[in-house]
Amino acid sequence: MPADPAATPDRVQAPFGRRLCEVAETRPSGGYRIFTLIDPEGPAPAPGQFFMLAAAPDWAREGGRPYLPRAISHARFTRHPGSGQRLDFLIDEVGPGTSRLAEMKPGDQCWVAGPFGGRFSLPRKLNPQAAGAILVGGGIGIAPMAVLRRELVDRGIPSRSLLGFRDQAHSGGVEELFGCEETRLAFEDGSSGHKGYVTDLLLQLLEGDDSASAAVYSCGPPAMLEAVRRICLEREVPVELALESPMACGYGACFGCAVPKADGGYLRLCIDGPVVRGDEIATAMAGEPAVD
Amino acid sequence: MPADPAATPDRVQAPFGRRLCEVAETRPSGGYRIFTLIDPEGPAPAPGQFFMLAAAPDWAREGGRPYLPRAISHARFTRHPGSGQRLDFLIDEVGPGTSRLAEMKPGDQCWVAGPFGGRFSLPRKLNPQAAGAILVGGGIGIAPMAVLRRELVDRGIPSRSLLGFRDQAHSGGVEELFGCEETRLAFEDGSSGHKGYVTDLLLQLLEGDDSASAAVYSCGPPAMLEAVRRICLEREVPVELALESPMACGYGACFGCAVPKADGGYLRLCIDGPVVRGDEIATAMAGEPAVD
Amino acid sequence: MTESAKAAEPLPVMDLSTGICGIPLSGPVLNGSGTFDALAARRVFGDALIEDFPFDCYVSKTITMNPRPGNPPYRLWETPSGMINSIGLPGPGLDGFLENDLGALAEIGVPLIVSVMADSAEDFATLVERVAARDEVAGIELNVSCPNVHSGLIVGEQPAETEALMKALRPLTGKPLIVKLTPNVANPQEVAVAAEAGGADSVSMINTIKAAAIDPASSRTWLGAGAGGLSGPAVRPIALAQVRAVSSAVGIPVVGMGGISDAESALEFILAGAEVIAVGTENFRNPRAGAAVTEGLPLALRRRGFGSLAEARAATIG
Amino acid sequence: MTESAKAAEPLPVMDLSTGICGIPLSGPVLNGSGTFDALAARRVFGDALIEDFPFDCYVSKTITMNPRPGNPPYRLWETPSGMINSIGLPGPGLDGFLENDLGALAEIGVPLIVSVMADSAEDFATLVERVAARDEVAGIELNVSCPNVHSGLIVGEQPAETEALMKALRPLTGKPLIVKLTPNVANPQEVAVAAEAGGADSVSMINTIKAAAIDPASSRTWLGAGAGGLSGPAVRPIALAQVRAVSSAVGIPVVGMGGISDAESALEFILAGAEVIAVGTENFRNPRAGAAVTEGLPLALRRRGFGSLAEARAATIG
Ligand SMILES: Cc1cc2nc3c(=O)[nH]c(=O)nc-3n(C[C@H](O)[C@H](O)[C@H](O)COP(=O)(O)OP(=O)(O)OC[C@H]3O[C@@H](n4cnc5c(N)ncnc54)[C@H](O)[C@@H]3O)c2cc1C
Ligand SMILES: Cc1cc2nc3c(=O)[nH]c(=O)nc-3n(C[C@H](O)[C@H](O)[C@H](O)COP(=O)(O)OP(=O)(O)OC[C@H]3O[C@@H](n4cnc5c(N)ncnc54)[C@H](O)[C@@H]3O)c2cc1C
Ligand SMILES: Cc1cc2nc3c(=O)[nH]c(=O)nc-3n(C[C@H](O)[C@H](O)[C@H](O)COP(=O)(O)O)c2cc1C
Ligand SMILES: Cc1cc2nc3c(=O)[nH]c(=O)nc-3n(C[C@H](O)[C@H](O)[C@H](O)COP(=O)(O)O)c2cc1C
Ligand code: FES
Ligand code: FES
Repeated sequence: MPADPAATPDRVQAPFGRRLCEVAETRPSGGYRIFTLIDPEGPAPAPGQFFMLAAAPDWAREGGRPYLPRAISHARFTRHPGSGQRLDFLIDEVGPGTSRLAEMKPGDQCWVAGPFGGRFSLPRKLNPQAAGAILVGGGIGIAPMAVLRRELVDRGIPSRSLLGFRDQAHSGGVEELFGCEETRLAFEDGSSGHKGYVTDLLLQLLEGDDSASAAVYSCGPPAMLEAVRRICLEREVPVELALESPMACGYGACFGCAVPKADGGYLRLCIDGPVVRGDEIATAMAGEPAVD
Repeated sequence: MPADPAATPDRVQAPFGRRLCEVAETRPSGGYRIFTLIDPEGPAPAPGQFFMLAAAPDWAREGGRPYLPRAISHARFTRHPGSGQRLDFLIDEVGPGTSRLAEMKPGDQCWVAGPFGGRFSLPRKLNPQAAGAILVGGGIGIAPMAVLRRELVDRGIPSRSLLGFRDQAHSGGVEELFGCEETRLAFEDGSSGHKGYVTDLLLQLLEGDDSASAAVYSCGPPAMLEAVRRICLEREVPVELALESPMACGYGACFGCAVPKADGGYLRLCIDGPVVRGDEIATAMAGEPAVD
Repeated sequence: MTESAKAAEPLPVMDLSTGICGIPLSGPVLNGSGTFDALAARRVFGDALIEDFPFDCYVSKTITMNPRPGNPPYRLWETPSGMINSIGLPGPGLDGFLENDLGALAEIGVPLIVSVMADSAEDFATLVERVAARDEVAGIELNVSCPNVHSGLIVGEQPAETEALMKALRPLTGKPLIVKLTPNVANPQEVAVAAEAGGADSVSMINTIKAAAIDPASSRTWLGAGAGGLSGPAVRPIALAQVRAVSSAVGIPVVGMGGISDAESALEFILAGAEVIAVGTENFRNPRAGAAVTEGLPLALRRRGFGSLAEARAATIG
Repeated sequence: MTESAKAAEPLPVMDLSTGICGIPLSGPVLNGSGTFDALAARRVFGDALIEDFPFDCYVSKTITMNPRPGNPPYRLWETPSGMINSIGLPGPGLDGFLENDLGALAEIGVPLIVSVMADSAEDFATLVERVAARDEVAGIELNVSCPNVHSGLIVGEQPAETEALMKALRPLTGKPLIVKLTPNVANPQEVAVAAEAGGADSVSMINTIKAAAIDPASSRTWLGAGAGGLSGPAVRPIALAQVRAVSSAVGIPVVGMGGISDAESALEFILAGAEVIAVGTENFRNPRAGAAVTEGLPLALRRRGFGSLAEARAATIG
């Protein structure tokens, strides 16, 4: 465990190429799917990093898609003396790629490239005043939050997790990834926890707390991230967001994953992100329909 | 069982469209693969007819092929009081389509269209002098021969089967489809039966017999079919051949399955064949490399 | 897929009736010329084909003046998510078609469009006059774009020649003339604009894209004719771009096709600016593909928030 | 697949060394311009990238006079067996590239080809002169075919303009000039012949094919730039036809690309007439795709009965 936060490198390098990993386990969870890959070769990924995954040997389904690998954040990394390194992923089936991944069965093979991208900063680096961290996860975006929370726990850094979901059918992974520890939940449909948006919980916290000592981390749907970003920027609370954008390669080769920067131009989310500071980007919703 | 051979229609009509059928059984056989589909809707196909098959729901494999369905002759049709109508197929894995079909497991689904194409004539129709039938099958081409032989047995028409194989790794289906009844085998590598070509056996038969009372049926690789065709034409022995050609549709829609006719022009193998008279076509080897 | 698994949606009822160039249609689904031989299909499937005919309008295979044998084998090659063909317009020629085929096609009961191709403007004129004279025929498609036939004309590549041809043919009939454009040009909209200027009632697109294949065994060209045309889902993104470019350049309606495999992809062509659509290669995979598109359209429309075809047309991406 | 299962073949040892326009290469595998950012990859993969560099020659992303931000998002869309991009040539501009990138690229240790694009013949001349002046550079690729940038020039579509541009640039350097052709024309061989006449040492092809995509949610165009270019296995049959047409029309060597995904498909381009080949989109699926092609080539050659690359080249389908 590196002792000095400043000495933490911003990314863990990936083995060159892609490698075949075996699926060890899969199960449903609150409308999502969790699966575990055994990755004997890869390094331990840092919180915020992601992998490019493609089921093997046959990735394409009827209709010729998926064709490109899919960017997926790891939701947990564990070393088992017997069974090697295990990577857990949390999947929301929104299209051919995520469905194909969710369909994999134990014993199946999966192409893995990564870990790619940079990591979340530690709270003291993000905000020298930070007393701890506030983690705001939405939907499938709770995966990288879970990884960050675990690192913070290991380092003895206090954190609070606020997790928001549309409904029970989009709320997987909470128990598996966050355990029974204190997390506050918000459901838009009011089926459990706070009825409404997770940003309501964030506002409560930032009002109760001294905003000056807060460090916020967030991952979730674009609209939620943009709301979190604005809330934090307005209060001058340092915030890091893990964004999404369509990716073909994940390692800087295609220039496809452009996200508009605050000062003009674009960053390549796969290598300049996926974790960005709230004030670095123009919007977390670059993913919105292009108006033509 | 229709009593009058002349009353046998030249084809059995197919249900319009394609239907999903379940794979009941699969097993390896002499380098090939046999699988069984349950086809509750389809009519009993006639000897020589074929089906267009595509594994479901995902037919494509890595690389975007197979995309089109594959033409496959049935190797056996049976009605079971309990388990419905069963279609057996014999598959040689030569590319993405046949490999994907051979990969199917019991319980998997398969798109089926057909039966397509016309049937083999009965011996008396092919040759009014016919005392019986000589069936010459090569490799995977033994499948339609097996169906024809079974019909002849049911009708009490005598037949002799000559089956040729390259080697043991390309000799599946003999026991399953022909049982222990008298069949004569030829292996090019001499590993069993006659060492050499199955056409050697045909020549022996036609020399021993009165050619005038022979009716020859054949299915197998193009070079074999062309040899059978020439042997028969030289001796004025009526012969029907089940040919292959690349097919996209199987029901006359694409005009892709052209085979050169003896008198110029092309026939559409899927609806004008796949069974053709030896004298009807210019060559059984239209499948040879186009010289450009 | 998962969506429908998560909450099975009941099929909305929707009136899909529409039309093209004044020909009323029960729905927007045509077949691509040369991708469905209705007479062969009737032989294979019997009367079930007529009872459950998969298209709202039937487009014949391209007819030529004289009978043609078509190209030597092989004529087909499968490619990633598509196929190449080099069929070469085999057919009975004009007389054979008019005598033997047209009457039988009329029994189907949907409007008929006859596709024609010729080596010269004179032959084109003869084809148009004689075909248009028949009552069974609702419209004529002019195939100026077959990549598998070396005609003297390269009309389809050249706006000026396309316009001249249209001007020659236009006076010959009051029936709709649809020009089938080639995708093998830098700017199909230039040819479309010329076709419109010459009097075309509609353009249809895309025809197949020039493509080649190599025999794995001999390392020579696989196709008997040396080269062919690519079709299927592989070309769909190219077709969408061309339909969009053309439909925003002309005022006449566009018949959109190229890799349509289901209702979703059919609807994409409507959104790209097509008035009606045609199913081609997918027919080979599923003889009822046209009907499957029709059956899926109400749900596909509703998923995108449209209550009708007209609403989708109004929302074209522009 | 099954073949190799039936009898596992030992890998033949084969010397694949070759060259293009006098640049000696350890093998025939280049990258497609803009499909592999070696500097980014080094950041991600570390020195392992250099030790195991996947290409025999490195082609830079296309460089422009001034820095460019590239097109607005979204820039990518997946299609059946392919993808559309509308990247729009983001980059540091000529000065930034020469100052910061070129030195680092030279560390890779394979010959470097720098791809350039400009809006005017003058800018093209500046780019060629200043790039060619650098010792690190083995050759220059002239991108006259990017579908994602609206330049004043439509050089790549017009043989005469291509020839004129080449005549203007040819005297500026003795280093090889490779013209990257557009596939979005009726007859790419006409442009290739003009490039050769103007003094080009080689042509490379194909660039991406104009394509469009529709947002499933909004039903508007998905790509921020409105349209983009298609690449990947879907376009391979089109690329093969164009490589074949061009290589039989010109005497200069062709760099073949378009949907190459493995050694078999790479070899198809050699058989279609390419001298060397480039891997593009497949790099996104597998960062070591170039090396995988190289590793598979001896077996792919042997399966077709060739003892060397030269034997395969001699067997082009013509
Ligand atoms: C760094 C990173 C980490 C990710 N981690 C996870 C994870 O842990 N678990 C998980 O389930 N997903 C994760 N994703 C998202 C996942 O990669 C996408 O959902 C997936 O690529 C969609 O592929 P598909 O084929 O299933 O659906 P597609 O058909 O590709 O997409 C479905 C629909 O979603 C929209 N869409 C697709 N991609 C994007 C995008 N990138 N941004 C905005 N809208 C889009 C489009 O409307 C599209 O039609 C991550 C993405 C990134 C970039
Ligand atoms: C009427 C009919 C009945 C058939 N019955 C059977 C059967 O019972 N069992 C069975 O295993 N196969 C049968 N076939 C053959 C089978 O359809 C082909 O082997 C199959 O389409 C090949 O598909 P693939 O994807 O496996 O290989 P592909 O990659 O499509 O083909 C492998 C190689 O074989 C060659 N090739 C492919 N198709 C043909 C062709 N039609 N003619 C000549 N060469 C070709 C090419 O060199 C090609 O590269 C039948 C074919 C027809 C037309
Ligand atoms: C086997 C085959 C034959 C075709 N024959 C013709 C034809 O005779 N006339 C014509 O205009 N188009 C012909 N086409 C082109 C189709 O009508 C259609 O324009 C093209 O295939 C694109 O649509 P798709 O991708 O849905 O098939 C043919 C296409 C195929 C695949
Ligand atoms: C994301 C992406 C970016 C590209 N950028 C460039 C470029 O900057 N310059 C260029 O000449 N070609 C560019 N290309 C085209 C490729 O070099 C290549 O010509 C094309 O993609 C076809 O090959 P492929 O199918 O193997 O990708 C780009 C292609 C892609 C997919
Ligand atoms: S995903 Fe390719 S550059 Fe970022
Ligand atoms: S396979 Fe389509 S017409 Fe015969």
